[in-house]
Amino acid sequence: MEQLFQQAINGISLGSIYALIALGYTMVYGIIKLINFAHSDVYMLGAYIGYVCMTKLKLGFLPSLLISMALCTLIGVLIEKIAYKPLRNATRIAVLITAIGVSLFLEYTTMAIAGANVRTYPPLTGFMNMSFEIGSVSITMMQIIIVSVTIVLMVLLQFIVKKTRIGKAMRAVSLDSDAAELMGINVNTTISFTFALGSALAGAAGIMVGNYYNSINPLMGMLPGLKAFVAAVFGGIGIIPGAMIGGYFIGIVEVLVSGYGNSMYRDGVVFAILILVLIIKPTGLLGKNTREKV
Amino acid sequence: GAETAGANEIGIGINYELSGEVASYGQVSVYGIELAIEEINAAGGINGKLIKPFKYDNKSDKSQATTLAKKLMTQHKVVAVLGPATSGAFKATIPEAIKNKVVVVSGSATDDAVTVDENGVKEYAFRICFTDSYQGTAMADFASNNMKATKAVVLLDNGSDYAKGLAANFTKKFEANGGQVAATEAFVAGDTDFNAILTKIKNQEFDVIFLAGYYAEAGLIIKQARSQGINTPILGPDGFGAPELVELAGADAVNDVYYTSHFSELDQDPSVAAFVEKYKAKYGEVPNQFAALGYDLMMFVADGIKRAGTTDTVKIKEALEATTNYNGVTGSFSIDENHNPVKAVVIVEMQNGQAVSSQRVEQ
Amino acid sequence: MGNKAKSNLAIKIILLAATFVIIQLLIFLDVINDYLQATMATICINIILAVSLNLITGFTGQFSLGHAGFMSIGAYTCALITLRNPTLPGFIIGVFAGAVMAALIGGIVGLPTLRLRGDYLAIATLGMSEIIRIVFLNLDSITNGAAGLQDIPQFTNWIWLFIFTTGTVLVISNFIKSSHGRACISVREDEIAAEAMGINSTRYKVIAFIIGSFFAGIAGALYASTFNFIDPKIFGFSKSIDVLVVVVLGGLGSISGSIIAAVLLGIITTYLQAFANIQMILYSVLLIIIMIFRPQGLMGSKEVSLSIFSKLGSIIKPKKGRA
Amino acid sequence: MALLSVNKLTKSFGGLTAVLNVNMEINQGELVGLIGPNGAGKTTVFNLITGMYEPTSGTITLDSNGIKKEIQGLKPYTICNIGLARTFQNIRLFKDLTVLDNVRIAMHKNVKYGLFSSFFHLPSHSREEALLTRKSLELLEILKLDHKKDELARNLPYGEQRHLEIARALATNPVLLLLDEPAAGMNPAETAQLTELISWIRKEFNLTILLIEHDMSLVMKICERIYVLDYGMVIAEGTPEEIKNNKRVIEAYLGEDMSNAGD
Amino acid sequence: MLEIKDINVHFGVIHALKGISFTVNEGEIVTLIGANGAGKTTTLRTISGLKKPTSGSIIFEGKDITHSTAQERVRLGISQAPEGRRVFPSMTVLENLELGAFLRKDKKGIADDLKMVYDHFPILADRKKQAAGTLSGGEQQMLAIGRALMSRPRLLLLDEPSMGLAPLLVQEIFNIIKEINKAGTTILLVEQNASMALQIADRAYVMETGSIVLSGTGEELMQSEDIKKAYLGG
Ligand SMILES: Nc1ncnc2c1ncn2[C@@H]1O[C@H](COP(=O)(O)OP(=O)(O)OP(=O)(O)O)[C@@H](O)[C@H]1O
Ligand SMILES: Nc1ncnc2c1ncn2[C@@H]1O[C@H](COP(=O)(O)OP(=O)(O)OP(=O)(O)O)[C@@H](O)[C@H]1O
Ligand SMILES: [Mg+2]
Ligand SMILES: [Mg+2]
Repeated sequence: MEQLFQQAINGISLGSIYALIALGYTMVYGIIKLINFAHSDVYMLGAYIGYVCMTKLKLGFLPSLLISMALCTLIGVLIEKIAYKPLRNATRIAVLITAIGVSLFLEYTTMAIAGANVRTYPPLTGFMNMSFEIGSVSITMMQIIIVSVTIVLMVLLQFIVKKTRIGKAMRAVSLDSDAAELMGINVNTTISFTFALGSALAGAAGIMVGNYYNSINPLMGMLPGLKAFVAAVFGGIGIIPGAMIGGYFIGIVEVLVSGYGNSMYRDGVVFAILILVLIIKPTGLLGKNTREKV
Repeated sequence: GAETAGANEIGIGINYELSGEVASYGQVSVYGIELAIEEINAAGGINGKLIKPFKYDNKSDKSQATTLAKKLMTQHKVVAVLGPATSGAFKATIPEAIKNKVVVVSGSATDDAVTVDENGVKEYAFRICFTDSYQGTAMADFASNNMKATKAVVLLDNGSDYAKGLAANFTKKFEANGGQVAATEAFVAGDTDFNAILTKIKNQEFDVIFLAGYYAEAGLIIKQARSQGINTPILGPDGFGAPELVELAGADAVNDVYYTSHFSELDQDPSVAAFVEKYKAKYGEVPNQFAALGYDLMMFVADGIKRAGTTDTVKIKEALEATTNYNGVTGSFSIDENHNPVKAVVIVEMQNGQAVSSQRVEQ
Repeated sequence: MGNKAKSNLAIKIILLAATFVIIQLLIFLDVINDYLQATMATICINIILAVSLNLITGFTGQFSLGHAGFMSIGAYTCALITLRNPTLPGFIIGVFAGAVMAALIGGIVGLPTLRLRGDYLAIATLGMSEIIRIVFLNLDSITNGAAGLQDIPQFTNWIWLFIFTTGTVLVISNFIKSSHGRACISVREDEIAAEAMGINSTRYKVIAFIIGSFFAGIAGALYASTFNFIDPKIFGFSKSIDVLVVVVLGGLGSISGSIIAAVLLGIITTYLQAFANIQMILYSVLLIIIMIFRPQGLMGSKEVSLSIFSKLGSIIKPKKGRA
Repeated sequence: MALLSVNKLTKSFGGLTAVLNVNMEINQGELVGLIGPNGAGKTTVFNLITGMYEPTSGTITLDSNGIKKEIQGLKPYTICNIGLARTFQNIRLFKDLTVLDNVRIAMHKNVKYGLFSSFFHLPSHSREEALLTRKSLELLEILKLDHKKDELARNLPYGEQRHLEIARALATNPVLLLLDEPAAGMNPAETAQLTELISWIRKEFNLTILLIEHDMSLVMKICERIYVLDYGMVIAEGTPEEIKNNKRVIEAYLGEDMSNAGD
Repeated sequence: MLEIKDINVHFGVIHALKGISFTVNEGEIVTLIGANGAGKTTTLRTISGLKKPTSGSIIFEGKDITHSTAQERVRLGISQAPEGRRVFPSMTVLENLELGAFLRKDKKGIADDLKMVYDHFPILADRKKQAAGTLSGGEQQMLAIGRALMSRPRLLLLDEPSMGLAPLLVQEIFNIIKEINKAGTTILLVEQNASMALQIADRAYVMETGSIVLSGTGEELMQSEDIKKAYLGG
């Protein structure tokens, strides 16, 4: 029983990280229907920026977090302007290939500058290093921080998209950008804003993961990026709470398979469940299956 | 018409993983190699000829490795190819070596079947590191004899043949010694969260953990295990041997950790100290064993060429085969009939993040 | 009408034969050395992969991220057969068994998943190919797990590669130029309208998927036989992405585009090898630049036309009366 | 017995009932109009007949060549293969294909050669392809599109796109043709031409036609019988003359001015 | 109010507008008629900023807006009900209408205009929670017009507003256009239903393959034999 409890905590904290990355994926997807492969590399850059702040500049967690988010926002917007904007009228798959190009570019440029080797964050200190024991079940402060930040950001994003003017603009642009322009919506600003938001999230995720696992490397975005992407699809891509649910789902299934089944089939089981879910609900858990009216 | 080495040069091929999954091993190996080349050329080269390296990135891809080996041998006409770093990719280049009669030499391909298989020794393949079965066996003996362990848990990187070979050899020998493997759990390179498998083994009884994998994951596993309160000794292979292991795990967590090593930067040997100094000066960081093996690799091949006294590739092969008591920063060794080094394995003990003792286990 | 088709066919055959003879001659004269031959092998395999994925994604409009999975089935099947039966008939049986196995699995996978749309399908196919890879990774007793299979007998050479590559291209382009092929294309264009015109869209998606998997299986078999070894890592997600890049770069819905892109990328990667440390950076920048300036791919959805050659042909040939 | 009989057909979307207890009979060879205010449920009736939607209740029976069959809930392609073809209110051509290919695709159901033949272009393939292309060109000629056969569908002006939709539907060799607002977006001159065309086609292909249209000049001129739908229900049925003078129809749909249009 | 000067528009190699010039005065209803593919829609899209002209200039209330973005033009008071309706399919009717008022901040005014739209098209009020994509063709048309009105434009561009509408509503829509015009909105109307359009228009232009070939008052054009033959079906 206690073990189950501990595994649940393991699953939730792992899932939070997937969810955090998945939120950014889903945001961008929701507006320009682009699977932004470079998103997980912005996350990686966030981790590196945090690393520089905390080890080289000896800044604390909070200022580093803010710097990382700010710089990632800038990077995200820049990527959008340089690589995606010229492709506004191209097919989605063309933009996808560009995104893969951007992803490779970020990975290997980082590798050329910082080396391929892992880098380590400084050990956590003080408040951040606390952990709580209940029986034999333990929870660390970092786990609590990650879970709470994820939930807060999810709620905030959902609020922005559903309730604010810019959120409405985002939805309009995603449905029909020409018609959105006719409403007086500035399509470019709206898309930039989405990238800014998504990239800020990625930056936050990067520095938190850096602190949590304290291991970062230039290819660190690949695996969690793929899983976050799966998480976003699982929950219904483009739907913010869906990304969150998908992230937690994958985290928990992984932990359960490793903890109670055969760890060698962990990823296989995740994908098998994903496919089953999609067969039953073809647009993901929260996706609405609206058949086009003819 | 690709470029070849000039009359007063010796072409050496460098075929390493500079990008892709295991780029971190390849890049650091090449750092070591390039340091060695710099030194050799500064000292006037080999038999008066300077080394001309041809460096390629095989992207951690086996078929690229084969293609590049072919390119180095047939286009650039090199006299020897260094690398790749990992066993799989290195093995993929051996057919080319045999076909073109040019040696391929690896510093870190530890898989047993690299230089020899049921058809006998692979004529043009050499390595300067000990084998997986040797280190797996050595660790099993260490667990049974020195630590008096009877129950072990094995954790392995399931996607790596290196880790799987190590785990199999450890298990075989440990059970032959009368021990019992209580559980075997797997992870995948690139994972960062191992809490699930650690929570799972936590409730079992065992005396040691054998962790077959590289430092990148091992460091995190040690950290997460210790923070979950798993305090049993952790044994590992040469893949632990990097300063990052301690950085990743945090010095407090690295207690009762033992691993087999090719090289320790704490070695008192003056040649090691000199190497560490030079390396630090050039790259600004402490060399790990890949760097040391890369450095030794180049030096070893240079030594062979020097003794061969020619750039005839068959003669070079014969000279390498005849190597005895070669002194490198990773220890002194001779090449046996299977083109493997007869080399001592060092078992390093870590406490509080420091290497506190090392034991030499002769082969 | 019939005459034109026949003369086109004749021109095609002459062109193919000429290509074959020239390359064979160059190999004989050692102008194309071992190294270039290896590069050519990679290019041929990539052509087969790209053309077959183009059928699924470019022509039928089904976004698949799982091509590497089907390739791996062909590779393992052929490798296991030739390891046990290292003869030429063994190799030929291996290639076809690999293709059939891949097609079979393709069909089984396709039936339930092809009702998914767009990115959901992409993820499902990605998941399938990952599952296939994990199975190969864990079936130690048959596949030798992570270490993979070594010393696979090498039967492929330029002649075999040429036969299989041109065979694939011909069969798939013939298919596209048939009513069944047009049915696939109509599914891409507008599934609802296609159904209203009497086309069973699910059936044609599955057919495209099965044919595509079949040829991916052939590519895998050739890979195994060319490079002598395989392991599960080779057939990961990034392999599927690599193939997709070739298809999009060449142009979705253009077979000649896929061929040109495969050749071009083969040449580019060879040149980039000279820049060991930064080759991936250069490659990525190139990719971005090409996509920005040519988002529809090199060929769009057009094909290189044979009409230039027909014109040449009619000039050279003395004009006969039309039948 | 009618060619098509619709019996107590009902379709609800959540709380909204778009079609309610609709009964309709279309006889072999008739040209019937379906009119009604916007949102009355006309397109929905088409969607139900052609299998795009499954009815909430009711039956649709097709009685063609002595074979009687209930077709509600069947897949669209099955229904098309039985002999029902349609055009779409919001044009749905294969936009990036040529005019000729649009028609050839619709001929697919007549193709007999198999996959194997398509891989190797066996004689059966070449023979049938030639025939199919010839027939397609004939159809295009009838709809005055033959000079644009190699043009992409998306580059055709609106009116020609509507023509192509009709050509494509005809290519499936239907017994019953359903046209959804074929004259939308056409000016009166073009509409007049279209009116001619439809009645000509009907004779030439021996077709039964059911059409939705808001342009009364067309409806009143060529329809033999008209059904009027309002709020999902049939509120009137009769000859154009009867419908024109039906008070309910005038009130709900035609308006005073319009009731004397078309003559 | 609006002055189009020698506008040229290309789609790749297609020369869609060949140097057209015309004016719309404050308070007028001006209509553009012409055959399929003549360039009417392209003209409207150029005015609203969705399509950039290759040369020429557009002056709105004395200000050169040739290089302004679509957004700036909406702000200046140009609003368009586009061809093909272009409603936001998965948003509700109400959300679509609210987006029409995206740039406005006056809550009260917006509420009034919403009521005005519902008064004109009562069915939209019934369907305000329904996803716009599931509306019938005619309902979507009403929504598109209503949405354009929600920005309270000074110049309203209507692209075939009567398309797909029931006869009764066709009458109604032209009445509404007149009403809106009376209330102070200038209107540029593209119509296939030429006779109705000419009836309510102050002035009209006839387009053919990218050029303006004829212009005059509505009355005048109604009488022209050529026009009758080509566009009025008589
Ligand atoms: N998929 C759907 N979901 C919800 N409501 C729908 C759906 N399809 C149609 N409706 C509603 O059903 C009613 C009938 O729509 P339909 O398209 O059949 O009208 P119509 O008679 O063709 O009108 P029009 O002449 O304007 O095209 C409309 O009010 C529409 O909003
Ligand atoms: N996006 C586009 N790409 C290429 N050509 C286009 C595009 N849009 C319009 N055209 C071409 O420009 C010309 C004018 O088209 P436009 O849509 O303006 O005509 P229209 O007068 O509105 O016709 P309709 O009455 O059919 O709506 C046509 O020849 C059309 O084919
Ligand atoms: Mg309708
Ligand atoms: Mg128009």
